[in-house]
Amino acid sequence: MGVVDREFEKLEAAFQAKVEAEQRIEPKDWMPEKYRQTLIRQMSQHAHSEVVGMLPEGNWLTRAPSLKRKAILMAKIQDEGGHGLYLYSATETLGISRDQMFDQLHSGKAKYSSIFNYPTLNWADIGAIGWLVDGAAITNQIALCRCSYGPYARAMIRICKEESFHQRQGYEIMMTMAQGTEEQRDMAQDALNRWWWPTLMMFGPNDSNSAHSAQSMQWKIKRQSNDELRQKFVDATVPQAEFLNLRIPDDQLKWNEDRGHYDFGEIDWEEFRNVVKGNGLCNRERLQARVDAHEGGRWVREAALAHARKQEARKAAAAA
Amino acid sequence: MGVVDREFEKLEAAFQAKVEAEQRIEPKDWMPEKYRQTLIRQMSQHAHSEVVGMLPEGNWLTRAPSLKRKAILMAKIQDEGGHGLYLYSATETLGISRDQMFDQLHSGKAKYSSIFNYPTLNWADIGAIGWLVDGAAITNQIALCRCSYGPYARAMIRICKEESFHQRQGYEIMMTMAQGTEEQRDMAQDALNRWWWPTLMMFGPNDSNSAHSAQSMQWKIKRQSNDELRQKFVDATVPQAEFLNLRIPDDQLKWNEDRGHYDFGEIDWEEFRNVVKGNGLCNRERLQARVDAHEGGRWVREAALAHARKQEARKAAAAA
Amino acid sequence: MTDKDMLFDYLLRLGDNSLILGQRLAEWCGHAPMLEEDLALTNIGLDLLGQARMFLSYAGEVEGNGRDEDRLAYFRDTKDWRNLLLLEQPNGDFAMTMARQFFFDSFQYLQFEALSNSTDERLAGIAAKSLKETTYHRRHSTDWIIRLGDGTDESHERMQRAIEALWGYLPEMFDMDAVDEAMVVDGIGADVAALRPEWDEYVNGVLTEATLTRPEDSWSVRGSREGKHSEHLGYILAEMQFLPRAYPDAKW
Amino acid sequence: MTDKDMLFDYLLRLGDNSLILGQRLAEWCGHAPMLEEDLALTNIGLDLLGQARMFLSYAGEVEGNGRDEDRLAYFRDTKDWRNLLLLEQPNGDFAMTMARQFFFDSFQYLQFEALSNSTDERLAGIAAKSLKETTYHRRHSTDWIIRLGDGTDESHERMQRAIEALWGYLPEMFDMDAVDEAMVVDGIGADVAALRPEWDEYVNGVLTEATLTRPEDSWSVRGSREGKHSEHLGYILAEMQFLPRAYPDAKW
Repeated sequence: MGVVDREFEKLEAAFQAKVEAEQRIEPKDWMPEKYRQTLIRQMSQHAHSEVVGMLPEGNWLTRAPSLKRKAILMAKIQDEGGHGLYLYSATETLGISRDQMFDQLHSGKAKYSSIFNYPTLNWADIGAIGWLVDGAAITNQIALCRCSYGPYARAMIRICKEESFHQRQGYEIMMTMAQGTEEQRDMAQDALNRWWWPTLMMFGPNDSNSAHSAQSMQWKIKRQSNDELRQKFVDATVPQAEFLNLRIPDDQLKWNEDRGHYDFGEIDWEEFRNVVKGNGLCNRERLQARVDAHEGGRWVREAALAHARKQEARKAAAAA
Repeated sequence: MGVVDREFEKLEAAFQAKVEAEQRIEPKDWMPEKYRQTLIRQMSQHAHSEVVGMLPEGNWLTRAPSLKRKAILMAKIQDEGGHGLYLYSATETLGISRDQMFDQLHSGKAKYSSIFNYPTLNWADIGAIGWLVDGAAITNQIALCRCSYGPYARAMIRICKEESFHQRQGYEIMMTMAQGTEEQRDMAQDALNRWWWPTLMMFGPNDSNSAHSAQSMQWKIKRQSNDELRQKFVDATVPQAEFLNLRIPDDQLKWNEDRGHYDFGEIDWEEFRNVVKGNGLCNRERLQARVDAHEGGRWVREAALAHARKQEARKAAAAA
Repeated sequence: MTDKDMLFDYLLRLGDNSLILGQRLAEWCGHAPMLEEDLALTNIGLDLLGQARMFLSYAGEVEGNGRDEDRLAYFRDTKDWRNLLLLEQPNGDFAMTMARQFFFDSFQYLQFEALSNSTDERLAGIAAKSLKETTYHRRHSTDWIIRLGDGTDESHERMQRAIEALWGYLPEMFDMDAVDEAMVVDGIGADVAALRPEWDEYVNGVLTEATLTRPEDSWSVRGSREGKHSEHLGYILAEMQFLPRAYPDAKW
Repeated sequence: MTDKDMLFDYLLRLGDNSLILGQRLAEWCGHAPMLEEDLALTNIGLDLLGQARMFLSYAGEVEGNGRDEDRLAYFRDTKDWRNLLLLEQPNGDFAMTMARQFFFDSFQYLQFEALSNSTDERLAGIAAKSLKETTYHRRHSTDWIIRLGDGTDESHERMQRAIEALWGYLPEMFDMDAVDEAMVVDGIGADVAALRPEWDEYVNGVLTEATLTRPEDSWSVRGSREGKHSEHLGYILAEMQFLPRAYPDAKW
């Protein structure tokens, strides 16, 4: 074993000790390359998801059914853009630029949450996204507030606050729809039918099949397993659906007194893989929308840069 | 006076004699250069009007309020495209190509009927265009069926038949609207308010101010004066409006027993000039739509040409 | 689902296909690459609209709730529409429009051929009439696939891009669900899955002549038979249905 | 027109301007040239929407027929809208959107300044709040006019094209009709014609800094005060009003 290897082992041990002592890792601290890479993958995916997630909701912004709902939705989408910005910045602390992350997204190398490959087909979908999708996201994110990487943990704390606000707004839309006309009720049920299973898939594969999980748990990037978080979400959400008098589309769903949890049916992982692979209704539209925005905006960014350079040159000339 | 001049005078006299004998001038016949130019101007303007006229009606095609109305409107617009084609062909007999005519339209050198610079703002506008605009067009065109230039006269005969069909369809829309709900009645009245005066302007300036008229009458391109045709249109249309129980927006309109005609108010020629000059709501959109269609379709036309050439080359190679 | 419900649903599929594609073609009105194509596209659009009216009128009668063609066209929201996802995709450029048209025409030709032998005489009659129209539509779109594919470099590239962009919408055409199966059993409907080989043969022949490359079967989407659409349909309906929705008491 | 009718109409103009421009900005959502602009455009859109709600609510109260902001926003057809033609024009590229915004912001800044001294206290209050927002909007759009005008050759060309394409919509902002006159006499409304010199001075200054050429006053269109719009508004409304029109009995 050479000097470099020994040095590396020492650094790694110190890193792991710090993680286990629940101290936060900060950008300038030494960290294993795989830890950095894992965080870049996960954080940039998270950032991309915020930005791509603007699209399915943006789809109803021009058609929101009241001015108040339009304002709430617009503010929500704006928050998501803000989260995206915030997460891109946090990820940049790991030594990757926003442009590099965009390139990875646009080339398909980086992913975004597959939930956004489903279309929003009626107004209740906006409620369902807030209630279910944001609800699932929060369940994940609360765990991430204690993530070992400082900038990520702090971003999560800030984001969680706004997300729980969004979740309440989404639930309120569902409530209004569920208590509305028969047609509105049908929309609410239809939305729940379409979003329920994809939402459960957001927590990732079952623990028995989760490749990255063990290492992420050891590094305390992840604090709870996929299945634990999924169970937590189901337990919290089922009573909410009952309160709305809506039916969760799962015949096997029932309270298990022994476990103190709801049992629920098998997830159709084949569908999950199918959508990830590109067979969701909106995979192409979503990515294309981002690529078009980026490519279509190139001349604007170039102009802004060119103008800034001219300004500086003028300032320099004036000072000389 | 030289030989050439004398020769020319003889030709011109023969031409005029033929015109006065009500014989048709055909493409291969000798004709004065100004006669040819006048016809090119008038016929190409007519063709352009058919094609630009597809746009204000096309504006409601995707929003027609019943499938039957949608089918009728689509067929009508198709007829207009057909008239355009037919008139371009007739104009080509005068030694100008369709591409040259398009260039003149797109550069602003050639005009189209200024009526199409007004927007279609509610469904009754589709009725009003059929009833009033097509009605005015027919009044003009019936006179043109006896135009001295053969291809134009024949085109007019064919077009008149279809136009009178369109006019009846338009009137039928107005009737349905005028007998409909209060809102429909308001739309019908609003449409009549907006289209009435611009339609009267379609007949051109008053005879006392009409520059080209005398020569055109002598050549029998024109068979009746602007004011005669306008009076004919007003006389025919006022009772139709009364039947619909709609009010023509002209306080001075009333039957003149002595003249056996309706008297009507002064046309606001300032507005007419204003719209012709470019201040209609849709001048820019209409022209831009045509330019975009033409420019945007260039690659398609080039491909069609390239393919035809390839096919011919293959045929030639096979034959060799 | 009763037999009646199934026939109703089946007729909606046929009607909605024609109507939505016709609506998309109407968007081209006045904007086609040449005047002759303005005429051709409105001509095809008119045929499709005519088919839609026949299918939807029949559907309304089968349903028996007093819904006529307009009630069905103007007062259903997204989830009750049954048109193929392919047909609600945006027009894009002329290559995209023609690719969409070609894939559907060549399918519809075979479907109408089969349906013109339906045991349901009214359906058979509509199909036979529509088959004649579709024969012309298919010739028209086939010609453009070949012209653009084997035209200039630019047109070739645009057409290749168009067929790739639409490729994943095509498998849905050949899907068979319970309604399709029941209609086939009753001798009413067409076995669309069985049409695929002949469709493939025709399409492959045209693509070859057009010097285009048949795309890999790498992705596919579906859902229209259950009312799961792309996000485009909502916008089509908002525009198309505006007047009857805004003035529900009016007759037009 | 009674005084009440005139005030109602005047408030509609103010509300409709903010609402239609906000709706246009909403179309950018998720498609802006950079994430920061997505935030900025939704931010401005939100301000405009908030202004619209205040003006329309007030208008509904003045009218006294029980129409609230949503009734006014969702159940009026084209001819009853009073927004400036400028604001319903399509987004076009980012230069077009920013030019439209700049021309309007710099007008609205002066109008709100005047209205914040209105004898109508409620109107004055809304104007004062809106003036703060508009101060930021104007700074934002001014910055972009300068950046794009004095940026690259491409951005300069696009921006010059944009201001030319919109130039003829601007005179309408400064039109005074009977309602405007009456509002001025009552000390309620702003004398918009009188704002022109100051607007010109500001705009000229920005165009100069942006190295852009002020277009000739060669054409102009108008009509919004009488409900005569361009053909774009109908499509905006069909989309915006779809849900309340389709489900008139629903509460959202």
